Amino acid sequence: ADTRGVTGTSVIIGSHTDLSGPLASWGVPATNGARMRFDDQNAAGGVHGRKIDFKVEDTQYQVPLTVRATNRLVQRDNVFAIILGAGTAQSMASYEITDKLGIPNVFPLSAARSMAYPTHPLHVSYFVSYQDQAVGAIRYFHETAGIKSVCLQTQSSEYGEEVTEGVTQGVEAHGLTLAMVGTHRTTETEFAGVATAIRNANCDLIYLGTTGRDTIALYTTLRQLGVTVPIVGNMVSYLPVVAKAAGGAMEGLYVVSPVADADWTDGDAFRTDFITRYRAAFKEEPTVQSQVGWISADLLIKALEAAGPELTEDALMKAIEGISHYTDPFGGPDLSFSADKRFGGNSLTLLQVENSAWAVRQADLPF
Amino acid sequence: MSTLSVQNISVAFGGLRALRDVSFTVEPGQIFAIIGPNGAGKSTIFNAISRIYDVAGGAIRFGDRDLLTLRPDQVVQSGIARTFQNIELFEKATVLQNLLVGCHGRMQRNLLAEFLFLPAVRRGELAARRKVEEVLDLLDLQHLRSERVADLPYGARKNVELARALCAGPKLLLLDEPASGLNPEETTDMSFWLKDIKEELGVTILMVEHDMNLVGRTADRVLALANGEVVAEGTVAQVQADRRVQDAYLGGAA
Amino acid sequence: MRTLFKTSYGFDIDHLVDPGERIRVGLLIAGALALPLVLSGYALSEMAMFLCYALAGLGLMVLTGFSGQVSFGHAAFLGLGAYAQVWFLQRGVPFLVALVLAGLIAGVMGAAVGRAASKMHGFYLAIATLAFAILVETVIGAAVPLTGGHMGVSVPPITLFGYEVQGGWQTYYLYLAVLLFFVWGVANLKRAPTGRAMVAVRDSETSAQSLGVNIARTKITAFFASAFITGVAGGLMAHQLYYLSPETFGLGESLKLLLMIVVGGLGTISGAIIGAVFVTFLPNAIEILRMVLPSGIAHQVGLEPFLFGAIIAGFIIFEPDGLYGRWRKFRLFLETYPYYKRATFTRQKRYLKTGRFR
Amino acid sequence: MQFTDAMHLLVIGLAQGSGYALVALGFVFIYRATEIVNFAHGELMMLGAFAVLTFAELWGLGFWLGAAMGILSLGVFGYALDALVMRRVIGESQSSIFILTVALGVMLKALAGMIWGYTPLVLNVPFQGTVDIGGMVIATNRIAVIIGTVLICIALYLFLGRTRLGLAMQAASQNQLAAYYSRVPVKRLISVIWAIGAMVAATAGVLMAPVTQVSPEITAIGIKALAGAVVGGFGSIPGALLGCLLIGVAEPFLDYTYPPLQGVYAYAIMLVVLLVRPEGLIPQTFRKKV
Amino acid sequence: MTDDILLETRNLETFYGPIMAISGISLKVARESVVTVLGANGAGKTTLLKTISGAIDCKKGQVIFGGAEVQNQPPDRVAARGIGHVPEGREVFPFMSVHENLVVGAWGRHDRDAVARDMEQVFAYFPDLAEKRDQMAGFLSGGQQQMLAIGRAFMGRPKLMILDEPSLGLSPLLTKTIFGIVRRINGEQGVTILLVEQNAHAALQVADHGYVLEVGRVVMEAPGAELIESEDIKEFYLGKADAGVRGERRWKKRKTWR
Ligand SMILES: Nc1ncnc2c1ncn2[C@@H]1O[C@H](COP(=O)(O)OP(=O)(O)OP(=O)(O)O)[C@@H](O)[C@H]1O
Ligand SMILES: Nc1ncnc2c1ncn2[C@@H]1O[C@H](COP(=O)(O)OP(=O)(O)OP(=O)(O)O)[C@@H](O)[C@H]1O
Ligand SMILES: [Mg+2]
Ligand SMILES: [Mg+2]
Repeated sequence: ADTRGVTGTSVIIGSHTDLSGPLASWGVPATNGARMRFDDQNAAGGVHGRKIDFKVEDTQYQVPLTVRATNRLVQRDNVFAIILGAGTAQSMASYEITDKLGIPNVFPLSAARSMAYPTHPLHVSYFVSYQDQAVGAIRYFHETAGIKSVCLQTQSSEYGEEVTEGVTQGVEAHGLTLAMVGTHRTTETEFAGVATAIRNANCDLIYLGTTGRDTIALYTTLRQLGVTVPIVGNMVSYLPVVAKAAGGAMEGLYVVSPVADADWTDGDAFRTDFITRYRAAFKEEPTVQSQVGWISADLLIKALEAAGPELTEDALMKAIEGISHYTDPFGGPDLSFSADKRFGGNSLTLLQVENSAWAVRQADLPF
Repeated sequence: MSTLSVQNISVAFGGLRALRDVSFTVEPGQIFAIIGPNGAGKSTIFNAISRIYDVAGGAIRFGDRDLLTLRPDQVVQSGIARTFQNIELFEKATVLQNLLVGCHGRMQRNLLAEFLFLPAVRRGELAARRKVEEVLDLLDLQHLRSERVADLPYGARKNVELARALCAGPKLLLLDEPASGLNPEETTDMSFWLKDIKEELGVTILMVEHDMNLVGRTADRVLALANGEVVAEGTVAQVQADRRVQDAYLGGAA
Repeated sequence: MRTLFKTSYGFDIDHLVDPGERIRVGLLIAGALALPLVLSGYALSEMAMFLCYALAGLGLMVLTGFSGQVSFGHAAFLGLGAYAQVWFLQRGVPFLVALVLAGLIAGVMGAAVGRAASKMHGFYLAIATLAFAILVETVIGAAVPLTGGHMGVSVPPITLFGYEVQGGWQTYYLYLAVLLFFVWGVANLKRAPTGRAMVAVRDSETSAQSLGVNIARTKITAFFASAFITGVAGGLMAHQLYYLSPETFGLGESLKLLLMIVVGGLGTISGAIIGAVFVTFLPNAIEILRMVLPSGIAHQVGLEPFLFGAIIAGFIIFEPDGLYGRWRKFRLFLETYPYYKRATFTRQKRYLKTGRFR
Repeated sequence: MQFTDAMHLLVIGLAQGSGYALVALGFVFIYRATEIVNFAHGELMMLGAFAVLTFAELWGLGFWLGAAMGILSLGVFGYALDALVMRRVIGESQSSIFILTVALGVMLKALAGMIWGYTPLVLNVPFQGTVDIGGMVIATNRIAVIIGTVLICIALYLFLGRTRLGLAMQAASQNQLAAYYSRVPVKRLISVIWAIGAMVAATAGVLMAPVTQVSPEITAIGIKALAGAVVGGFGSIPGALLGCLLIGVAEPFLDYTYPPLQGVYAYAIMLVVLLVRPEGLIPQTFRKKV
Repeated sequence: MTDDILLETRNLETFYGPIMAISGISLKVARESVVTVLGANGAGKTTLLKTISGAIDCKKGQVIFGGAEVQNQPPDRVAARGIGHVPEGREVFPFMSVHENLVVGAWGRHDRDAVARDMEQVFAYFPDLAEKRDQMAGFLSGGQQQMLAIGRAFMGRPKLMILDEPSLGLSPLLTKTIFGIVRRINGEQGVTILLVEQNAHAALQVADHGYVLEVGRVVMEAPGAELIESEDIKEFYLGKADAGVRGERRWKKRKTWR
């Protein structure tokens, strides 16, 4: 076939991701996980006899660098598809290039709605969008705890705006009030002022559109101020360090996430093998982000297999749309795609910090 | 022709009163010298005239203009150019470029025209260049035209600074110690130039100078200053004969 | 070595009087025109980005290189230009008109900053521009109806006289033309009174003032011209970014612009362009370096910014006059060969004096 | 807002301001002695925090020994940085040197990322926990920052103004040639200054670690510290303290009053101050006497 | 007698980039003597002095001070050997007080009492400075800064004092004072003096020996008294002579040593 990036013996897959910027704690493990999956597949003979050639470009989370990286992948490396593109604005810019050329650009490392909505034949996301994460969380706490009002603090970024949208949606759906909205620059470390404002707003639930460091700072400050209502973050705060931080002061923080860290200790053969090989290859512990990378690669491989030996972009996208109730070996929630279901996740997981670690409170949370 | 009249000006720095009620008048066509011990306030007078220092009281008029109402960059428009005691040239630029900046006050400026370099801008440049060459000829600096100022020895810089001030086409020239750092031969040259500038260009000169030789040769009138106050004023001979001037400044027999 | 006899003052005023230089610049332009014949689509898109950076650098050069006002926030003008361009295009304003308007909007903002900053000096000014850039970023993020906020906006394609300009060589030639026009203009400015006034303000404010240079006005003019050019660069760059979001024009981008002109050589037009070459193609060079490095190091995360920093640091340590300075030395070597004396550029020891006077 | 809230925000603001000030002090100290604006100072702070973390946690030396060794090693690093790099560019244009420090910052940040990774790490400090002051619960680590800053500030101020070494440092920054002629060993002195500056930065990194965590991204504090120092009048130690405290204290109150703009206030305050006083609160530049 | 030579330069050559500023200068300064160097603008006097004190590097030749070669050493090391340099053009520490300037001048000295005494001595020489003891040096008048630069070098108690145009911008009275001081520290404290001065008349009066520099070379050297009598010196360097010889004549006589 004369499909771009596909030969009889290889298929080129690209990724533009953040390996050294602010989102590196997502980009690096995800890339590692995906690389592991591809290497395994290649060792097993590839897909339909084609080895997967995985090209990764560092964008440092900057749009101009992403554009250049995408151009390199598309024009020089001649990739067949792009996966795990990091960042919302970054992926949006990358879409502008790949869409024109009909290149699939799938499973970005962002749960923004714009990643797969409005529906576009070349975009799918494996997560549940930030909006739906917020909607799901609010519904849960409304139903279980009968909350009446919500406070929201987000970063001033596109991520923050998405979260705000979702929270607004959730609040309206259940007739609640949004008592206060605050935003901060991503580099902020001190939250006493807003925390006081939040406390004085007396809401029943505090939702955080934060990432890692600011989650820790804001959460500890709120608790120090004597705030006792539930505080919920979303998938971006779902990091081991957030649970471990501040000598136990993170106890009680909730997050909703479309993915959940595997139970590494239950002796499952796959997971034990994964963790040992991962440690050996990358000199660090696997995280949920490594799983995301692995699963994205796995989904892609499944789709490549299903697309058949005559590989075209169209066939790949059709094959992805055909995936239904995919379950991953890490024990995460199942995924389905279709012509109009562009976000794969079917449910969320609610987790909470307990003894400086994440504990699942409720799996298969609907949204 | 305009007269510079300084009336009762005072300048203070915090508690220090650098000038106290200083008055004098420089008639057109004169070479007027200010002498006085170090720290007497001579440079301060210059700085007050060129509006770098604010005066605490008094008036400075040049012709019919009240200088105290002007901004420092407007002073040159009224016909006053100056040099500095410690030499303030544009070090990284060539002599030619320095002198062209000297012409700045008289050139037309229009950003768009300059960006497109319309013919009018070219004409302006050529005119400025001719002026610069005239001054270079007058002060015998042609050979330094494309030297970088930073590479010049002290004495040459002094002359370049004088040239730059002349490029502004002033009616009154303020010279702060024009002969310091010059050897006697060069000082003699300087005295000729000062006379040429006065006689041929018709420029009035107000200068601060410690070299009594130069003052004696050139100055029409001399003002002696000490501790911010006028001690004596008159011809060179009159001032030199003043006891207080001799004690405080010349050191006994001059 | 050739000797050039000057026979009129025009020789000191005109551009490119030296035949050798004429040939060099001619060759350079001819080479630039011929590039699309040999380059691939990817390389041409890199070139278009390079032209945008060169133009932005040229803008900053007017401010920092000529008039000595360091700006840490120039990416704000890039962003203003880019957003303005998109806004006008979305409303059907023709491309070239939109570009000029984008420049004007950036320029007017620049003049306002210049007005506010006319009393500030050196580092204070630099930090104030940084704050300004952060505020601009915030405003762009907040002005959702105008700018799409943090979600960003996608950029319409370029249409010139009803004809859609394709990526690749068409965009490349368009951008090249714009850059050459501004290079010519800035070169003009430099030989005219306003340009000289800027340089004078840079070297000694007191002295410039005593020669009739209005400091505030000169600074405002410099800011205006600089922001205008950078705004136009932003307008062009928008089309290369495809998608605008406020974070794109943050501190990192501002520092990159500054870095570009310093590495290129402050105070010269060539410096802006050489600096842009350096900054745009350094990642490619690092890529090549990666191939020869042992794989353990080559796949090290963060290697790219590290090498980026290291190469720039190396350049400043060994070539503080910038790449343009290096080129001048090389040219002199060629011209005077075999009489070239190393001593020509060996420096005497130098000593710092305080910069706290103005 | 209740009175206790206000008091609480005030204390937090003071602590945060002190944190900025501690970083700013390092800037100012290096600037005062060399007139170099070290844009990599936030990176030195980060390196200091990482160094202490390495010694204290990864090597298991415990906090106090780890802190001492970490801070000292930053001193050595600062000295070497000057002796090997900064010394070579003495006399170059200010902007070149500035860009050099930017480049160094980029390198240091990338290096830290390579060594310690990008996920924030936790440094356990002994001043964990809270104290109750009249019904107001304050984290002990905040108080530690305030005390640390006050002590270092006084020490540096006295050092610069009152000791002969301090005078010599100032002399070296104002006129190197004349300092050389006066026998001042300028080069060595400047290296010592870098060592001290880096140690102050490392101290700041350690004291701020409970608030910021330790990751390559904490360098961003450097920019606010810079803003604080500029507000105070760049180059003045009391000015840096004043400016940073002003920003530190104003921030939480403004955040409280209008939460949607958190993180922008510091810069807005700085712009306002500079518009009114273009040289900061305690001006450090002067019109040249001519 | 070489023992009596405190400072000697041999064939010194110094370049600024491609420009050779001094080309093969050899001179000797005997212990406890006053030596003056005369020369027109740009002759290379300042360059010579800077090369001696290590502020700039020479390409060829030696600087021998107190028996040791010191050329191309860092200036602080050279100074520590006992050279005090009063640079051209008032290089003070502008944001430090007069007092602090003098304290830095005494860097490296540990005899506190003597330093205090020397400080009083400086203030006695220059009462103007005493008045401004706590004022920032950058705002002193030009002449006051010059006094401060001289005083600061004096505070270092050097063996050899190098003065580059010390009378620049000083009033006639102070110029006299300066030369008086030069003579005194030379006579009373045995400090050797190397003096560059435009005011050749005054310089030659105190000098034991003089050198004349032209475009980077020594064109004449002789004991001070002899130089005063030289026709060329009279014509070109002595203000006194020119009233008689040159007068109102604008053309210049050719120097006979060319
Ligand atoms: N900007 C300033 N701030 C504080 N004091 C100043 C300032 N400018 C001048 N002075 C003081 O004012 C007095 C007069 O200084 P000025 O420079 O006018 O002296 P001068 O007569 O020119 O002396 P010289 O012949 O030495 O140059 C001096 O005592 C000086 O210290
Ligand atoms: N930094 C420099 N770069 C290049 N050339 C220089 C530099 N400094 C001095 N020169 C050149 O070296 C020569 C000697 O200069 P120097 O300053 O030593 O003269 P000088 O005898 O001290 O003169 P003056 O009496 O004016 O002080 C001059 O021709 C000058 O042009
Ligand atoms: Mg004076
Ligand atoms: Mg000299």
